[in-house]
This record gives sequence, C-alpha cells and structure tokens, in this order.
Amino acid sequence: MDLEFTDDQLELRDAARQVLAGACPPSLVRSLYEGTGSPEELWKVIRELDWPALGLPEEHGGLGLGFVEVGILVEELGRVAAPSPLLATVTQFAAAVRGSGSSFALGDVASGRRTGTLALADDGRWDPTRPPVRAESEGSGYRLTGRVTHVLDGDTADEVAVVVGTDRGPGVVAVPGSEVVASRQTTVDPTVPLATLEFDGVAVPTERVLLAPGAPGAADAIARIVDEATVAIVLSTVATCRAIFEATVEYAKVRHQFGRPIGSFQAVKHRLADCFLAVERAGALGWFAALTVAEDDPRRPVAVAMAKAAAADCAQLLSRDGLQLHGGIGFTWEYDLHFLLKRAVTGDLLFGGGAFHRSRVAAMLGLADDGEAQ
Amino acid sequence: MDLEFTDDQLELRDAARQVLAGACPPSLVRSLYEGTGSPEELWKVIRELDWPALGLPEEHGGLGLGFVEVGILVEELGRVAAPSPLLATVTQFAAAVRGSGSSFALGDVASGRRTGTLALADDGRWDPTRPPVRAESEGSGYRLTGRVTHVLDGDTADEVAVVVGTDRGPGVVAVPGSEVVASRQTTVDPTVPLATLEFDGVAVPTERVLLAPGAPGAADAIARIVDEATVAIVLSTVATCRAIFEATVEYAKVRHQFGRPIGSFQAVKHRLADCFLAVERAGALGWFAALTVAEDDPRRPVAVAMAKAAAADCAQLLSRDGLQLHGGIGFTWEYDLHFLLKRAVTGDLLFGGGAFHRSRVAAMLGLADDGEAQ
Amino acid sequence: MRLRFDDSVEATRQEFREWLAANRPSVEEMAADPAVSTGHAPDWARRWTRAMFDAGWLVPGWPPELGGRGAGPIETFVVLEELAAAHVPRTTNVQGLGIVAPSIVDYGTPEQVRDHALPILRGELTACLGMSEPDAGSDLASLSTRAVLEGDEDTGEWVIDGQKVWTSGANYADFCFLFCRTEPDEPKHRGISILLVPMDAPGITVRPLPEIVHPDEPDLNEVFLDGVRVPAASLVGRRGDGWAMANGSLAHERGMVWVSAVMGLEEALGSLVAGAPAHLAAMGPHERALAVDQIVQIAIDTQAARCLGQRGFAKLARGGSAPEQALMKLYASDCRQRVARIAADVQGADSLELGSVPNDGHQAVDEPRGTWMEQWFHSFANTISAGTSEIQRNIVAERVLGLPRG
Amino acid sequence: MRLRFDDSVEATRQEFREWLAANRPSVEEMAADPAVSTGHAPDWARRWTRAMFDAGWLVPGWPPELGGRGAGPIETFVVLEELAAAHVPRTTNVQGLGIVAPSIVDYGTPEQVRDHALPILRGELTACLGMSEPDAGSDLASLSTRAVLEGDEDTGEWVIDGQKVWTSGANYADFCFLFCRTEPDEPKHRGISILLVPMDAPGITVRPLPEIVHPDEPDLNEVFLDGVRVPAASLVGRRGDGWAMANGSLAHERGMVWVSAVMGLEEALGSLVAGAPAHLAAMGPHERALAVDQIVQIAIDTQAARCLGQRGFAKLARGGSAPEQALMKLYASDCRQRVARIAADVQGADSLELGSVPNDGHQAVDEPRGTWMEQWFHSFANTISAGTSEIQRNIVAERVLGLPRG
Repeated sequence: MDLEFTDDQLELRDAARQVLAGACPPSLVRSLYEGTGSPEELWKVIRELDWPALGLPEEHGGLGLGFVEVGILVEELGRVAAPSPLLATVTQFAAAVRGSGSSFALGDVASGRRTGTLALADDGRWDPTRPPVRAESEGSGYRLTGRVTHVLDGDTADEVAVVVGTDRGPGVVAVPGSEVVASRQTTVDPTVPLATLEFDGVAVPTERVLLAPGAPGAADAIARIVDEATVAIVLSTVATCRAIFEATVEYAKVRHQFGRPIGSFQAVKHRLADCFLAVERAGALGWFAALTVAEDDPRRPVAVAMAKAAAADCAQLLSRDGLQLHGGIGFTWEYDLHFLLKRAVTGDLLFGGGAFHRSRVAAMLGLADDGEAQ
Repeated sequence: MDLEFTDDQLELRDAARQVLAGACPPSLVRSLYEGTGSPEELWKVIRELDWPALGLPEEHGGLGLGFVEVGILVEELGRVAAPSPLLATVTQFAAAVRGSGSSFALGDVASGRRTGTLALADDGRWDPTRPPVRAESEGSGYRLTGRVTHVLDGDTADEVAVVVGTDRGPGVVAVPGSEVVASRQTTVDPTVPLATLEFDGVAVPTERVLLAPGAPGAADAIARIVDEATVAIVLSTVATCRAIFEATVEYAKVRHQFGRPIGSFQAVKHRLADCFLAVERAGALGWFAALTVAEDDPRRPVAVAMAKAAAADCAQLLSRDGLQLHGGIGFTWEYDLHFLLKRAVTGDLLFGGGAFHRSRVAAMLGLADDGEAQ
Repeated sequence: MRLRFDDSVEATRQEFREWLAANRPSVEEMAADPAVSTGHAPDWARRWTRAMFDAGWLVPGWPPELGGRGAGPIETFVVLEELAAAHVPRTTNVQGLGIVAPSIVDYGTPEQVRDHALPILRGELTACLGMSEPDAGSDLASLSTRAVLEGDEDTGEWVIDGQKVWTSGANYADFCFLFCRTEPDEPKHRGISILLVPMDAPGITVRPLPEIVHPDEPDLNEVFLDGVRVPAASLVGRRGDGWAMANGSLAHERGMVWVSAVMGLEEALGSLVAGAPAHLAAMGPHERALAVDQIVQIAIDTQAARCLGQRGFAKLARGGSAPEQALMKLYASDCRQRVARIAADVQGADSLELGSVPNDGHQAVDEPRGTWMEQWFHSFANTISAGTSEIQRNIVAERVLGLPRG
Repeated sequence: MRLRFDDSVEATRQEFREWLAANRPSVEEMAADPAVSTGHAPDWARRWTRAMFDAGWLVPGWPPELGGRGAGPIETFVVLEELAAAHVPRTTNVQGLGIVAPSIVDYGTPEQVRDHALPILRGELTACLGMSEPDAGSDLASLSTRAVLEGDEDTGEWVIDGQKVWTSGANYADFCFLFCRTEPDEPKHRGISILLVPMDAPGITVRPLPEIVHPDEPDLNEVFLDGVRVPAASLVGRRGDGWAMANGSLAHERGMVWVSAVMGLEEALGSLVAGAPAHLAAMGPHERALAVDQIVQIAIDTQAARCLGQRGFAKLARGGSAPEQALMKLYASDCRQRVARIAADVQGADSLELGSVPNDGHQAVDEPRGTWMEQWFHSFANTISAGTSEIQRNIVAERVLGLPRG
C-alpha cells in the first residue's frame, strides 16, 4: 500500500493550489456570504482548465485520469472553501452515471456544458437502501414521486441523478434540473448550496434511466456511487480542516498575550498537536478510502465509513479548537476564518455524521444488533 | 438543597480521618498486597469505635445516625484504600435487612459480632431484576440454586443477603456464610476481596427470609437496597480518586524536570484542573445521590445511576492521569500509588460500569429503546 | 446536608411566584421587541426592571432603597430560580445590573450611586463594561487606554485616548464603566483606574463587530476614544485601584453567577430532550443508542453542574470557602457548548438550517440563542470572553490547587 | 498512490513466508520458556536470532555480513508484517537489536562491531540501554552519571559513577550501552558520551524494580555504578557526541518503529473483536451499542494508525520528509492503552481477574501482555518511557508545527 502522491499528482496539486489562490480568494467566498457575488467566474476558470473532464474516460471527452486526481482537485477546492459545481457534478452526478454503467451526458459534463448532482437524502439521512423517491413504471419509463433534501447545488444543477425505489429494487435515473421543483435551503454555508427537491409525478423517459430498477447488482452499484460521493465529501472536509489547522498554527505564532506568542504556551501546543493528529488521521483514512474507490477494492465500504467517521471527528475538533484558539477575532464576521469553520461543520454532516457511519462500521464488523442499517 | 456537611458531620469526618491515618497506614494495605497481613486489627479498631453501629437505629443497638454519616465513613475508608468488612456489612448486608423491612441480626451487626454482604451479581452484572439465584419453596422456607460472582467479602462474611428470583417475583434471604461454597477470586485489588458463591440447594428457613418473594413492593425495595449499596461504592470510589488526585498534585509540586516542578507546566496544570473537575463532579453527584437515599427521595434511581456513571468517568480519568503524571515511579510496585489506582479501577466496575448506568439513565429519561434493562 | 430548603424560604418562593405571575412581561411583548444587544433595554424591559426594583425583588439581598429587601442568599437564589422557570430575564442589561451597578455601590461616591447605579436599577440607564483591548484580551492587566487628568482632582477633567474591543452592548449603552491606565509609571496591575464615561461624549466612536452568527444584531463593539473628556469626579474608587476592583467586580455575586449558567443549561437540556424523539425515531438502533448516550451524558453534566453549584453555594453561604466554585465558569460554559453541539448532531444535516428559531426575547443577548448550530457558534462567546477556558484552567490550577506559576 | 505492492515485493514476501514456516520457533517452545525481561534471550530465541541472521532476514536492509540481504525498506516492512502475522517475535532483546546494534554499526569501531554488534545479531549477547536517571527522565540531557578517563585515550580506563533507572532488561543483559557525562564543563547537551559496559563488571549493582503488574517478572531496573572501570576503547563514537547519537539511535529505523506498534495494536484489536461477542450478549441493547461503538472507534484508530504509518513510510522511502511520523509513537501508544481499557470495560467486572492469561512468549516483554486490565496497566510503560506522551506533543508542536519554545 502506497499512500503518497506520485510526482505527477504532486504537480497537479500544486498547480491547482496556485490557480485557486488567484481565482478563489477569500473575497470571493465573502461575496457569497454577503449575497453580492456568484461562483460563475470561478466556474469559468475551472472549465477552461478542463477540471470537469479530468477523471472522465477519453472516449467521452475526458482526460482519462483517475479518482485520486479528482480527489486532489476536491481537496484544493475544500482548502479555500470554494463555491463550485465541480464537486456535485463530478463526484456525484458523473459518479452516478458511470457507476450505473451509463455514459449519459458525460460528454457535456467533460466539456463543462452541463452540471449535475445526486438526490438521495431523506430528511437529512443518506441511506441508499431507503431512497425517498418512488418510481412507478409508466410505459418504458418511470414516473417519480417524493421529496429529497440536502441536494448539493440542487436548485442550479442541469441534471439531477435520483436514486429511486421501486417494488423491484432501487435504481438511478436522470432528471433535468428544469423539471424539478427546487427550494434552496438557508443553511450555515452558502458556498455549499443545498436544496430540497419535490418530485410530483415527474416523468422519466427510458433514455434517462441510468440504472434500471431490478437490474442485477443495482444495490451494490448504488452503494458504490454513494461511497464515491461520500469519499469526496471526506477529502473536501479534511482539506478544509487542514486549512483551519494551518491558520490556527499561524495565528498562534503571531498572537501575543502575556508578552509571548500564545503558541509558546504548552496547553496551546498540545491542543495543536492533537489537532494535527486529527487532520492527519482523517486524511490518511480519507486517501485510503479514495484508493479503494479508485481501485474498486473490496475493503471500500468499511474504508469509506471509517473515513467519514474520522472526517466527522476531525471537523468537530477543528471547528471547535480552531475557533477557540483564535479567541475573539475568529468570532467576528469580518475575519475570514468562519468560512472554513462553517464549511467544516457542513462537511461533518453531509452524507451522514460520525455516529451514522460508525453504526455502518459496526454492522460491517458483525458487531451490531440485527436490523441495523448498513 | 444543601450539599454541604454540617459541623457535626465535618467533625465526624475529621475524627475518622485521624483514626485511619493511624490504624490504616499504607504499610497495612501493602501487607495485604504481599500476602503477609490481614485486616483483623483494623476491624477491631473500627468495632471499638462503634462504626458498624453508626447508622443503625437505636432499638437495635445502633447510634441512630443516618446514611450521610455512614457515607462519611465510607469515604474515609476509600481514601486510604482500607481493607475492611465495614462497607459490605453496613451498606450491603444491613441495607438489605433494613430495606427488606426486617431487623434480622442487626443487633449483632451493630455490635460488630457479625459481618455480612450482598449476593446479586450474575457474571459481573448487577441487575436486580435478574438475580442469578433461584429460590424454590420448601415447607415454609426456600431452597436456593445458582451461582453469584463478585460478592464483596463473600468468602469471609458471616451472613450473605441473597437476592433471589422466584416465580412469584424477587425476594431477599439471609444465608450463613458457613453454608455457602465460596471461591475467592484473584483480582487486581486484594483490599476488595471478591468471591464467587455457589448455591447448590441451600435450605433457607422461614426466619431467614428477609423479604418474601411476591410481597407487595418487593421489586422496589430491592432496587432501593441495590441503590444504597451502589451509592456506597460511589462514595468510596470517588474518595479514592480524590486521594489519587491529591497525591498527584503534591507530586507535581515536588517532581522537577527541565529545572522546574512539573506542576508548573501548563499541560500538567490543565490536566490536573480537569482531574479536579472530574472528582468534584462525581463527588457532588455522589452526595446528591446519597441524600436521595437518606431522605428516600423519588429522584433516587436517576440520581444513583448518574452518580455511578460519573464515578466511573472519574475513576477512568484519575487512574489514567494519576498514573501518567506520576511517570515511572507510579509504575513501580514499591510506590504506594498503585493501591489507589487499583481500588479506583475496581470501584469503576463493581455494581456496574459507566455504560451500564448510563443505559439505566436513558431508560429512566424515556429515551431508550424498548426492552431496555432498568 | 439535606434536600429541602426551610419552610420560610419556600414561603418567599411562593410569594415571589405569585408576584411574578401578576407582574411579569408577557410572552408576546418580549417576543415583539426583544433586546438586540446587552446595552439595549426595550420598553418592556425598562418597565420590568422598575417593577422588580419597586417591589424589592431586583437585588433581594440589598436594602429597599437599592431595589432589595435585605434577603439572604438562599432567598436570592430562589428568586433567580423562579425567574428561570418562568422564562423571564432578570435584566437585558446584564453587565449593568450584574457588575456595573454593584461596583458603583461598593466603590462609588453617593453622587455616582445616585446618578449611575440607581438609574440602572430603575431601568432608566444601561451601562457597558470597557475592559478588553486589542492587545489585552485574556491579559487584561496589559491594557493601554490612557486617561490623563488635566487640572485638579475636584474640578479637572480626565482626557481619554485609546481603544476597547469586544465591548458588549456599547452600541446601545448610555454609559461605560471604563478601565484606563492612569498611572503609567506604576507596575501594570497598579496603574489602572475606572471612569464613568457617557457614551455620547464627543470623541467616542462605536463600531459594532458583527458576529459569525446573527451578524445583523451585533452585541460586541470596538470603542475608539479620541480625546474624550469627562469630569474629574467620574473616577470610581481610588486611582490605580482598578485592577483590584476588577477582581472584586468580576467576583461580584460570585456565589450566584453559576445560577444563570446552570439554569440556561437546564433549559437547553430540556429543549434537547423534548425535541430529540422525532430525530431519534429516524435513526437505526445503533446510531440511536449513541445519540441517546450523548444526551444522557450532557444530562449528567447538567445535574452535576447544579449539584456542584449548590454545594459551593452552601459553603459560601456559611462563610466558608468553596474551591469548586472556581470550576463553575469553565464547566458551565463547556457544557453549554456541548449541549448545543450534541443537539445539532441529533438533528443531523437538518441542523445546518439557519434562522428557523425566532428570538422570543426571553434570554439575555449574551446567551446562546437561535437554532442549535447557531447556539453552538454563539457559545464560544462564553468560552472565550472574561478569561478563556484556558485561562480558567490556569486559575484553578494555580489559585485552587496551588501549583507553581510557569 | 496505490493499494498494492510491486510483484517483486510480493515475491519476497512469499519467499520469507515459506522460510518462516520452515524455521520459526514453535508455539510450544516459546510458551514453555518465554522471555521474562527484554535482556533475556531464552535458548529458542538465541537459535531463532541466529537463524534469521544466517538467512539474511534479521535486518534485511543490511549487507549479508550483518544479517541482511541489501533489501529495500518495503521488503523490510513486508518481513516485519509476516513476522507479526505469524505471531513470532523478531527478537526478545528489543533494545539490543533495535537500537544498540544499529548504533554500534553506525558509530562504533570495527572491533566494537565485531565484539558487540555482531554477537547481538547472532543471538549470542543481549544488551540494555542505560539512559534515564532519577533526575533525568523526560529531561535526558540532564543526566549526571559521570565517567572520567584515567590515562590516555588508547590505553586508559573510564571510571564510572552514578545511577540509572528504568533500565529495561538490565537484570539479564550482557552489556549496557551507557550514556554518561564525560565533559562536565560543556553545555549539557554536549557533555554526554556513550560507553559499552559489561554488566558483570565490578561495581555494578542491578536492582530490579517490580512493576505494578506482573511484579514477579521485573523488566525495569535500577543500575548503580560505583567506580566501574572499562577500557578507554569502550567509547562509542566521539566524546561529547552522545546526545547527538542518542537522537540518531532513537530515530533509528524511524521509518519502521511504527510497524511493531501498529501490528501489536492490530493483534490486540483482533483479540478484542474475537472475544467481545460473549460479553456483548449479556448486555442490554443500549449498553451493547455503546460497547460496540467503543470497539468501532478503536478499530478506526487502528486502521488510521496503519494508514498514517504507511503514508509516512512511503514518503520516507522516497527520500522525502514525513511529519506525520512524529505522531506515530504518541498515537500508537495511546491507542494501545485505549484498546486494553475498552476491552476491559467490555468484560465488565470480570476484567478485574488477574493472571488468567498465560505468557505464551510470542510478544516482546515490553509489550502489554496478560489480561486486558494487566495490559492496560502495562501500557503506561509506553506512554511514559522514551519521552512521555506530554513530551511527544511538545516535540510535534515545536519541531513539526514550528511553534515557539515556551
């Protein structure tokens, strides 16, 4: 097992970081918080760099790189709390298309002409075995009914991959964003726009059925899709936490109290050492999980659940200690730290929090009581 | 609510502490650890001071004081890890007799002529609703079958109060120690002697039935008896933890590293502040629970379960940090600290650990799933 | 030790409970015009403070002329307990009633009591507390806002220059209880004095600092003082005694500050337990047990905070010392933070929603309010201000445990 | 990044696995005569070390004359992994093989290599490490055991006086790798040298320090040195370079020390998971969920320790730096402590029983062994020795995060 980046991967990371330093400064993030800006310009830069195409196969206009490279971009976007449709488009929608064995709209995704997302959450619970949207057969297609919450970019995405339940088992279909009734949720982090989608008898023609309900292996394929989306949230969230960590270390070096930098106080040192551990721990588990996705390794379900649980621990600790160690300044709207704090808090809970994922691990270790959600 | 001692109570505490400083030095505790001593001399001192009689009613030769005063003695014994039959005799056996509405052998308990204990644990689980000993009616008495573990002083007590299950519900009987097959368990703390008792058809005549199975309110009475015994373990354990805490604070003041007392390092200070909180927290909850026992207050079941959970937290923290902050010296057999550490570890688990008691609180708050043990 | 108070105490409780029911501000009027800053006293709050003052319930331990009735500490405790149970704030101007007025009563001149303390107690004026500075947060004794006396101590004027920060309520308060350096040549703890400064004095600029939650209702402020002039008679107590008085002020009602913290915690726990079942029902059995256990743990902490507070209180009420009281700020603010985060976690991703809990005005502005996630963010005000939790641990270790300074 | 090693590495693994199956000490012989001190090498252990040496598996990265085969770090890792999977210790003389022999190879003379390092590597001698002193525990640079050179640097003798403590294995070891102060006038970090001292030299008294668990098999010792004389040629490396070498020694195989820690943790977790169901079955559903969650949490930690270790290892193997490696001792020893306590808690009061798990000799003496509660107590040896966890946090904060010294 080799958990370190190759030289090419390091180069990609550095290039991405440099681009985002210019294209996604804190002032852009602030403009979203203050309702004065939009992510459009950044999205243009990202499309020009072909990032949407990075992990897609060459036959669909992609660059043919793998999930590790996609993860590197996800990390860099998370580091700066970037508002961008890339995460949902690539790690949710495209993952759903490809994980379904389809190639629907991948060309448009690669070229950046279409954005997308994944709809699964039932009142804030992401359980692929219990999707909240029902699909009834109608001709050769389906008709959808139900309500999904916490859909990332749900009110702006061009395409929504919907995990649906039927009497024959679950499946995945694609619905145009224009046919969905979406309500933007007012949440703590405007760079992670979430929406509630209502499906009130939306018709899905056969060419938009990505994974036919009842197809052999459908449940496993959906589990894999959700795992891929979950790992992306992990990488993004841990990167955000690392940014909090680095900001806090820097602050501890320059902020003086009692005539010395607060970072020279042992209690501060020890907390920062513990924060460092939390970030490294979640990062190492996150990349291990990403590799199991990249290589389709059978350890994937446990690895992903463990990684999300660790990311939740990390987000809880870093959002708390990052804020506490900054003292009053971090508590003010004017200081940029809270963008990261709120992004960490959001990443902690999207696609399930720590206790949910630990309960999945318990079931997979064979330790949970019967009837446990997997 | 007044959680502070009265002047009389403070006087009792100081007197007890002074007596034990002389009668129970660390060398006595060590002699038990090394198999060279016995608790006999200390027990003689305790009997001469009428401590067994302290909390018993005057009509049975007692001094007529209350559970708070008994708790004060229990704390002082716990502080010095004293080996003594007092705890089991007074807070388990006599509590069982009185809680059953009986006065069996109380005169002999008060005079110190008879010691006693309580048998309830089923493989290390103290659940008054599921006693491991069955009683079958035989004439006007009963015949007992079953096996109980972790009986305090179980191989030496003169009388064993046994919680028994019958088809008509639970009850309590007294069995002479001489009629029981007891095997001493080899456990981490020889000052808290535990034994396994086998009941292989032991006959109990009617005069030894303390609480008749099927009597109205028997289950409640037994719950109250177990709560009283549990609170005593709490007070004893927290007192032991406080002794660890005080020893560690003193050590931190005198042990020098890097040219200064280790107690001047902020990390050590903060850990000791957290230890102080853990001790005060468990102590305050312990005394609140003791008051609910003393005054037969309806908040008792929740208060006792909370107090035992907090005592477990406290014992876990103080056994760990007490040992860690002492460094190598605390790790040696020659240094007396380990008597306290092992006593704390024992008190954490006797009468149920933290998770068990939190599960009781959950049930009492109405938050647990159905079928939960109360 | 015993569980119950004397009958006479319970009689006082009953008397206050009846008076409260008849005189309290209504739920509707509080919700219609909630305080938006700790320096802000809406009309209902001014009337309410005056009613408490007139009836002798405002500071029960004080004599009637100061809004009290010469009651004992246990009676005062019972009044606070009943206010909390009724969801009525004792005041919206927390620093004014809790620290400024008592300090003026303790250290001020009769004129200062008449013109500053009594108006606070009658709900006519609000006050803020000018302590922290950009480079003197936890290290208050390093403050550098300077006041120079021009003229003599009777007829002269103090000229004040400097900057305060994190000044709660300065955007609404009528005057400031201002800590300044007046004796620059003395050791830093001995060079600080306290001045009473009208907030509308020329040279004062208040810049509100929106917070990371509820940024539309800022309570914290920067206060810039540029050649601000106040009469020599604005000095509270003696020159250079400010640090000593600060320790006195902050310790004011030290036997009582835990009460509002614990009751806030109990209220939060109550909301959590009441709201949890709907969320718990959606969880699988394993996740549910973990969520329940978090609730149980904070319930135990809440009970412990109550017991610890009352235990220390009993010791102080008897004139003894109560080392455990030093833990109360640390513990209560930590618990208040955790209860909010636990409650947010129980809600799952739904906790990310903002603004869904209206301000009903029943809490002081400096208490965490709003959704659970908003409360969690807000709770850092308590773990950071008036001595961070880190400083509190140092204080406990050094002053209570006697560990040597580093 | 990838999950699998190269085929050539897997071929080495297979080769070693076959050799191991054919040459390993049997379960029965290890259990019949387990090592009782880290200075103790039972006969089977001596034969085993010699067999590893002869086959070039003992230190795979070294040349054949030193018991290796010039293998790369990944092959070495694979060998350690297979040993752990087979429950065979690499050595019973942990400090000898892990620190003393490599240090002599790095810094010693050819004669020292011949007479001290090679005998360790061939299982003929055992060594202990004389570092800590009563007043120099975490603060090693303050050590005061003194060595004075009588005569010249070729033919003279060092005369040693002082006291060591917590010296693992000193009660069985053949010689000591002894840190002494030889340059009392230099700054304290520059005055320390290393001497090779036979443990049977006149003037050495070893007093075993029974531990709070397993007191009948002490591994730690006090070592008193009273006018002990060794030849001048016993000096390892240069005078006054001892501190620098210590940092070199302790960092030896720094890319690898995590391996045994992580594998010990994985083994402990495996035992916990295997033994838990019987205890879980007796619990109610709520308590069971809490116990399971503790197991899950330590399982996540175990997996994380493995991933962290391998991530840092990959960086080092490429010649980069790996700041996360600095966390490994802290993290692994903390996890090892927690897994034992969690397992004890799962057992409930049954965990109080002592002595019910015999020593089967498959672990090094300095690893936690016995019942879970015994393991828990024993685990403090790792969180205290060779830099307490507190010191480790300081090191991480200062050296890795670049925070200023206090």
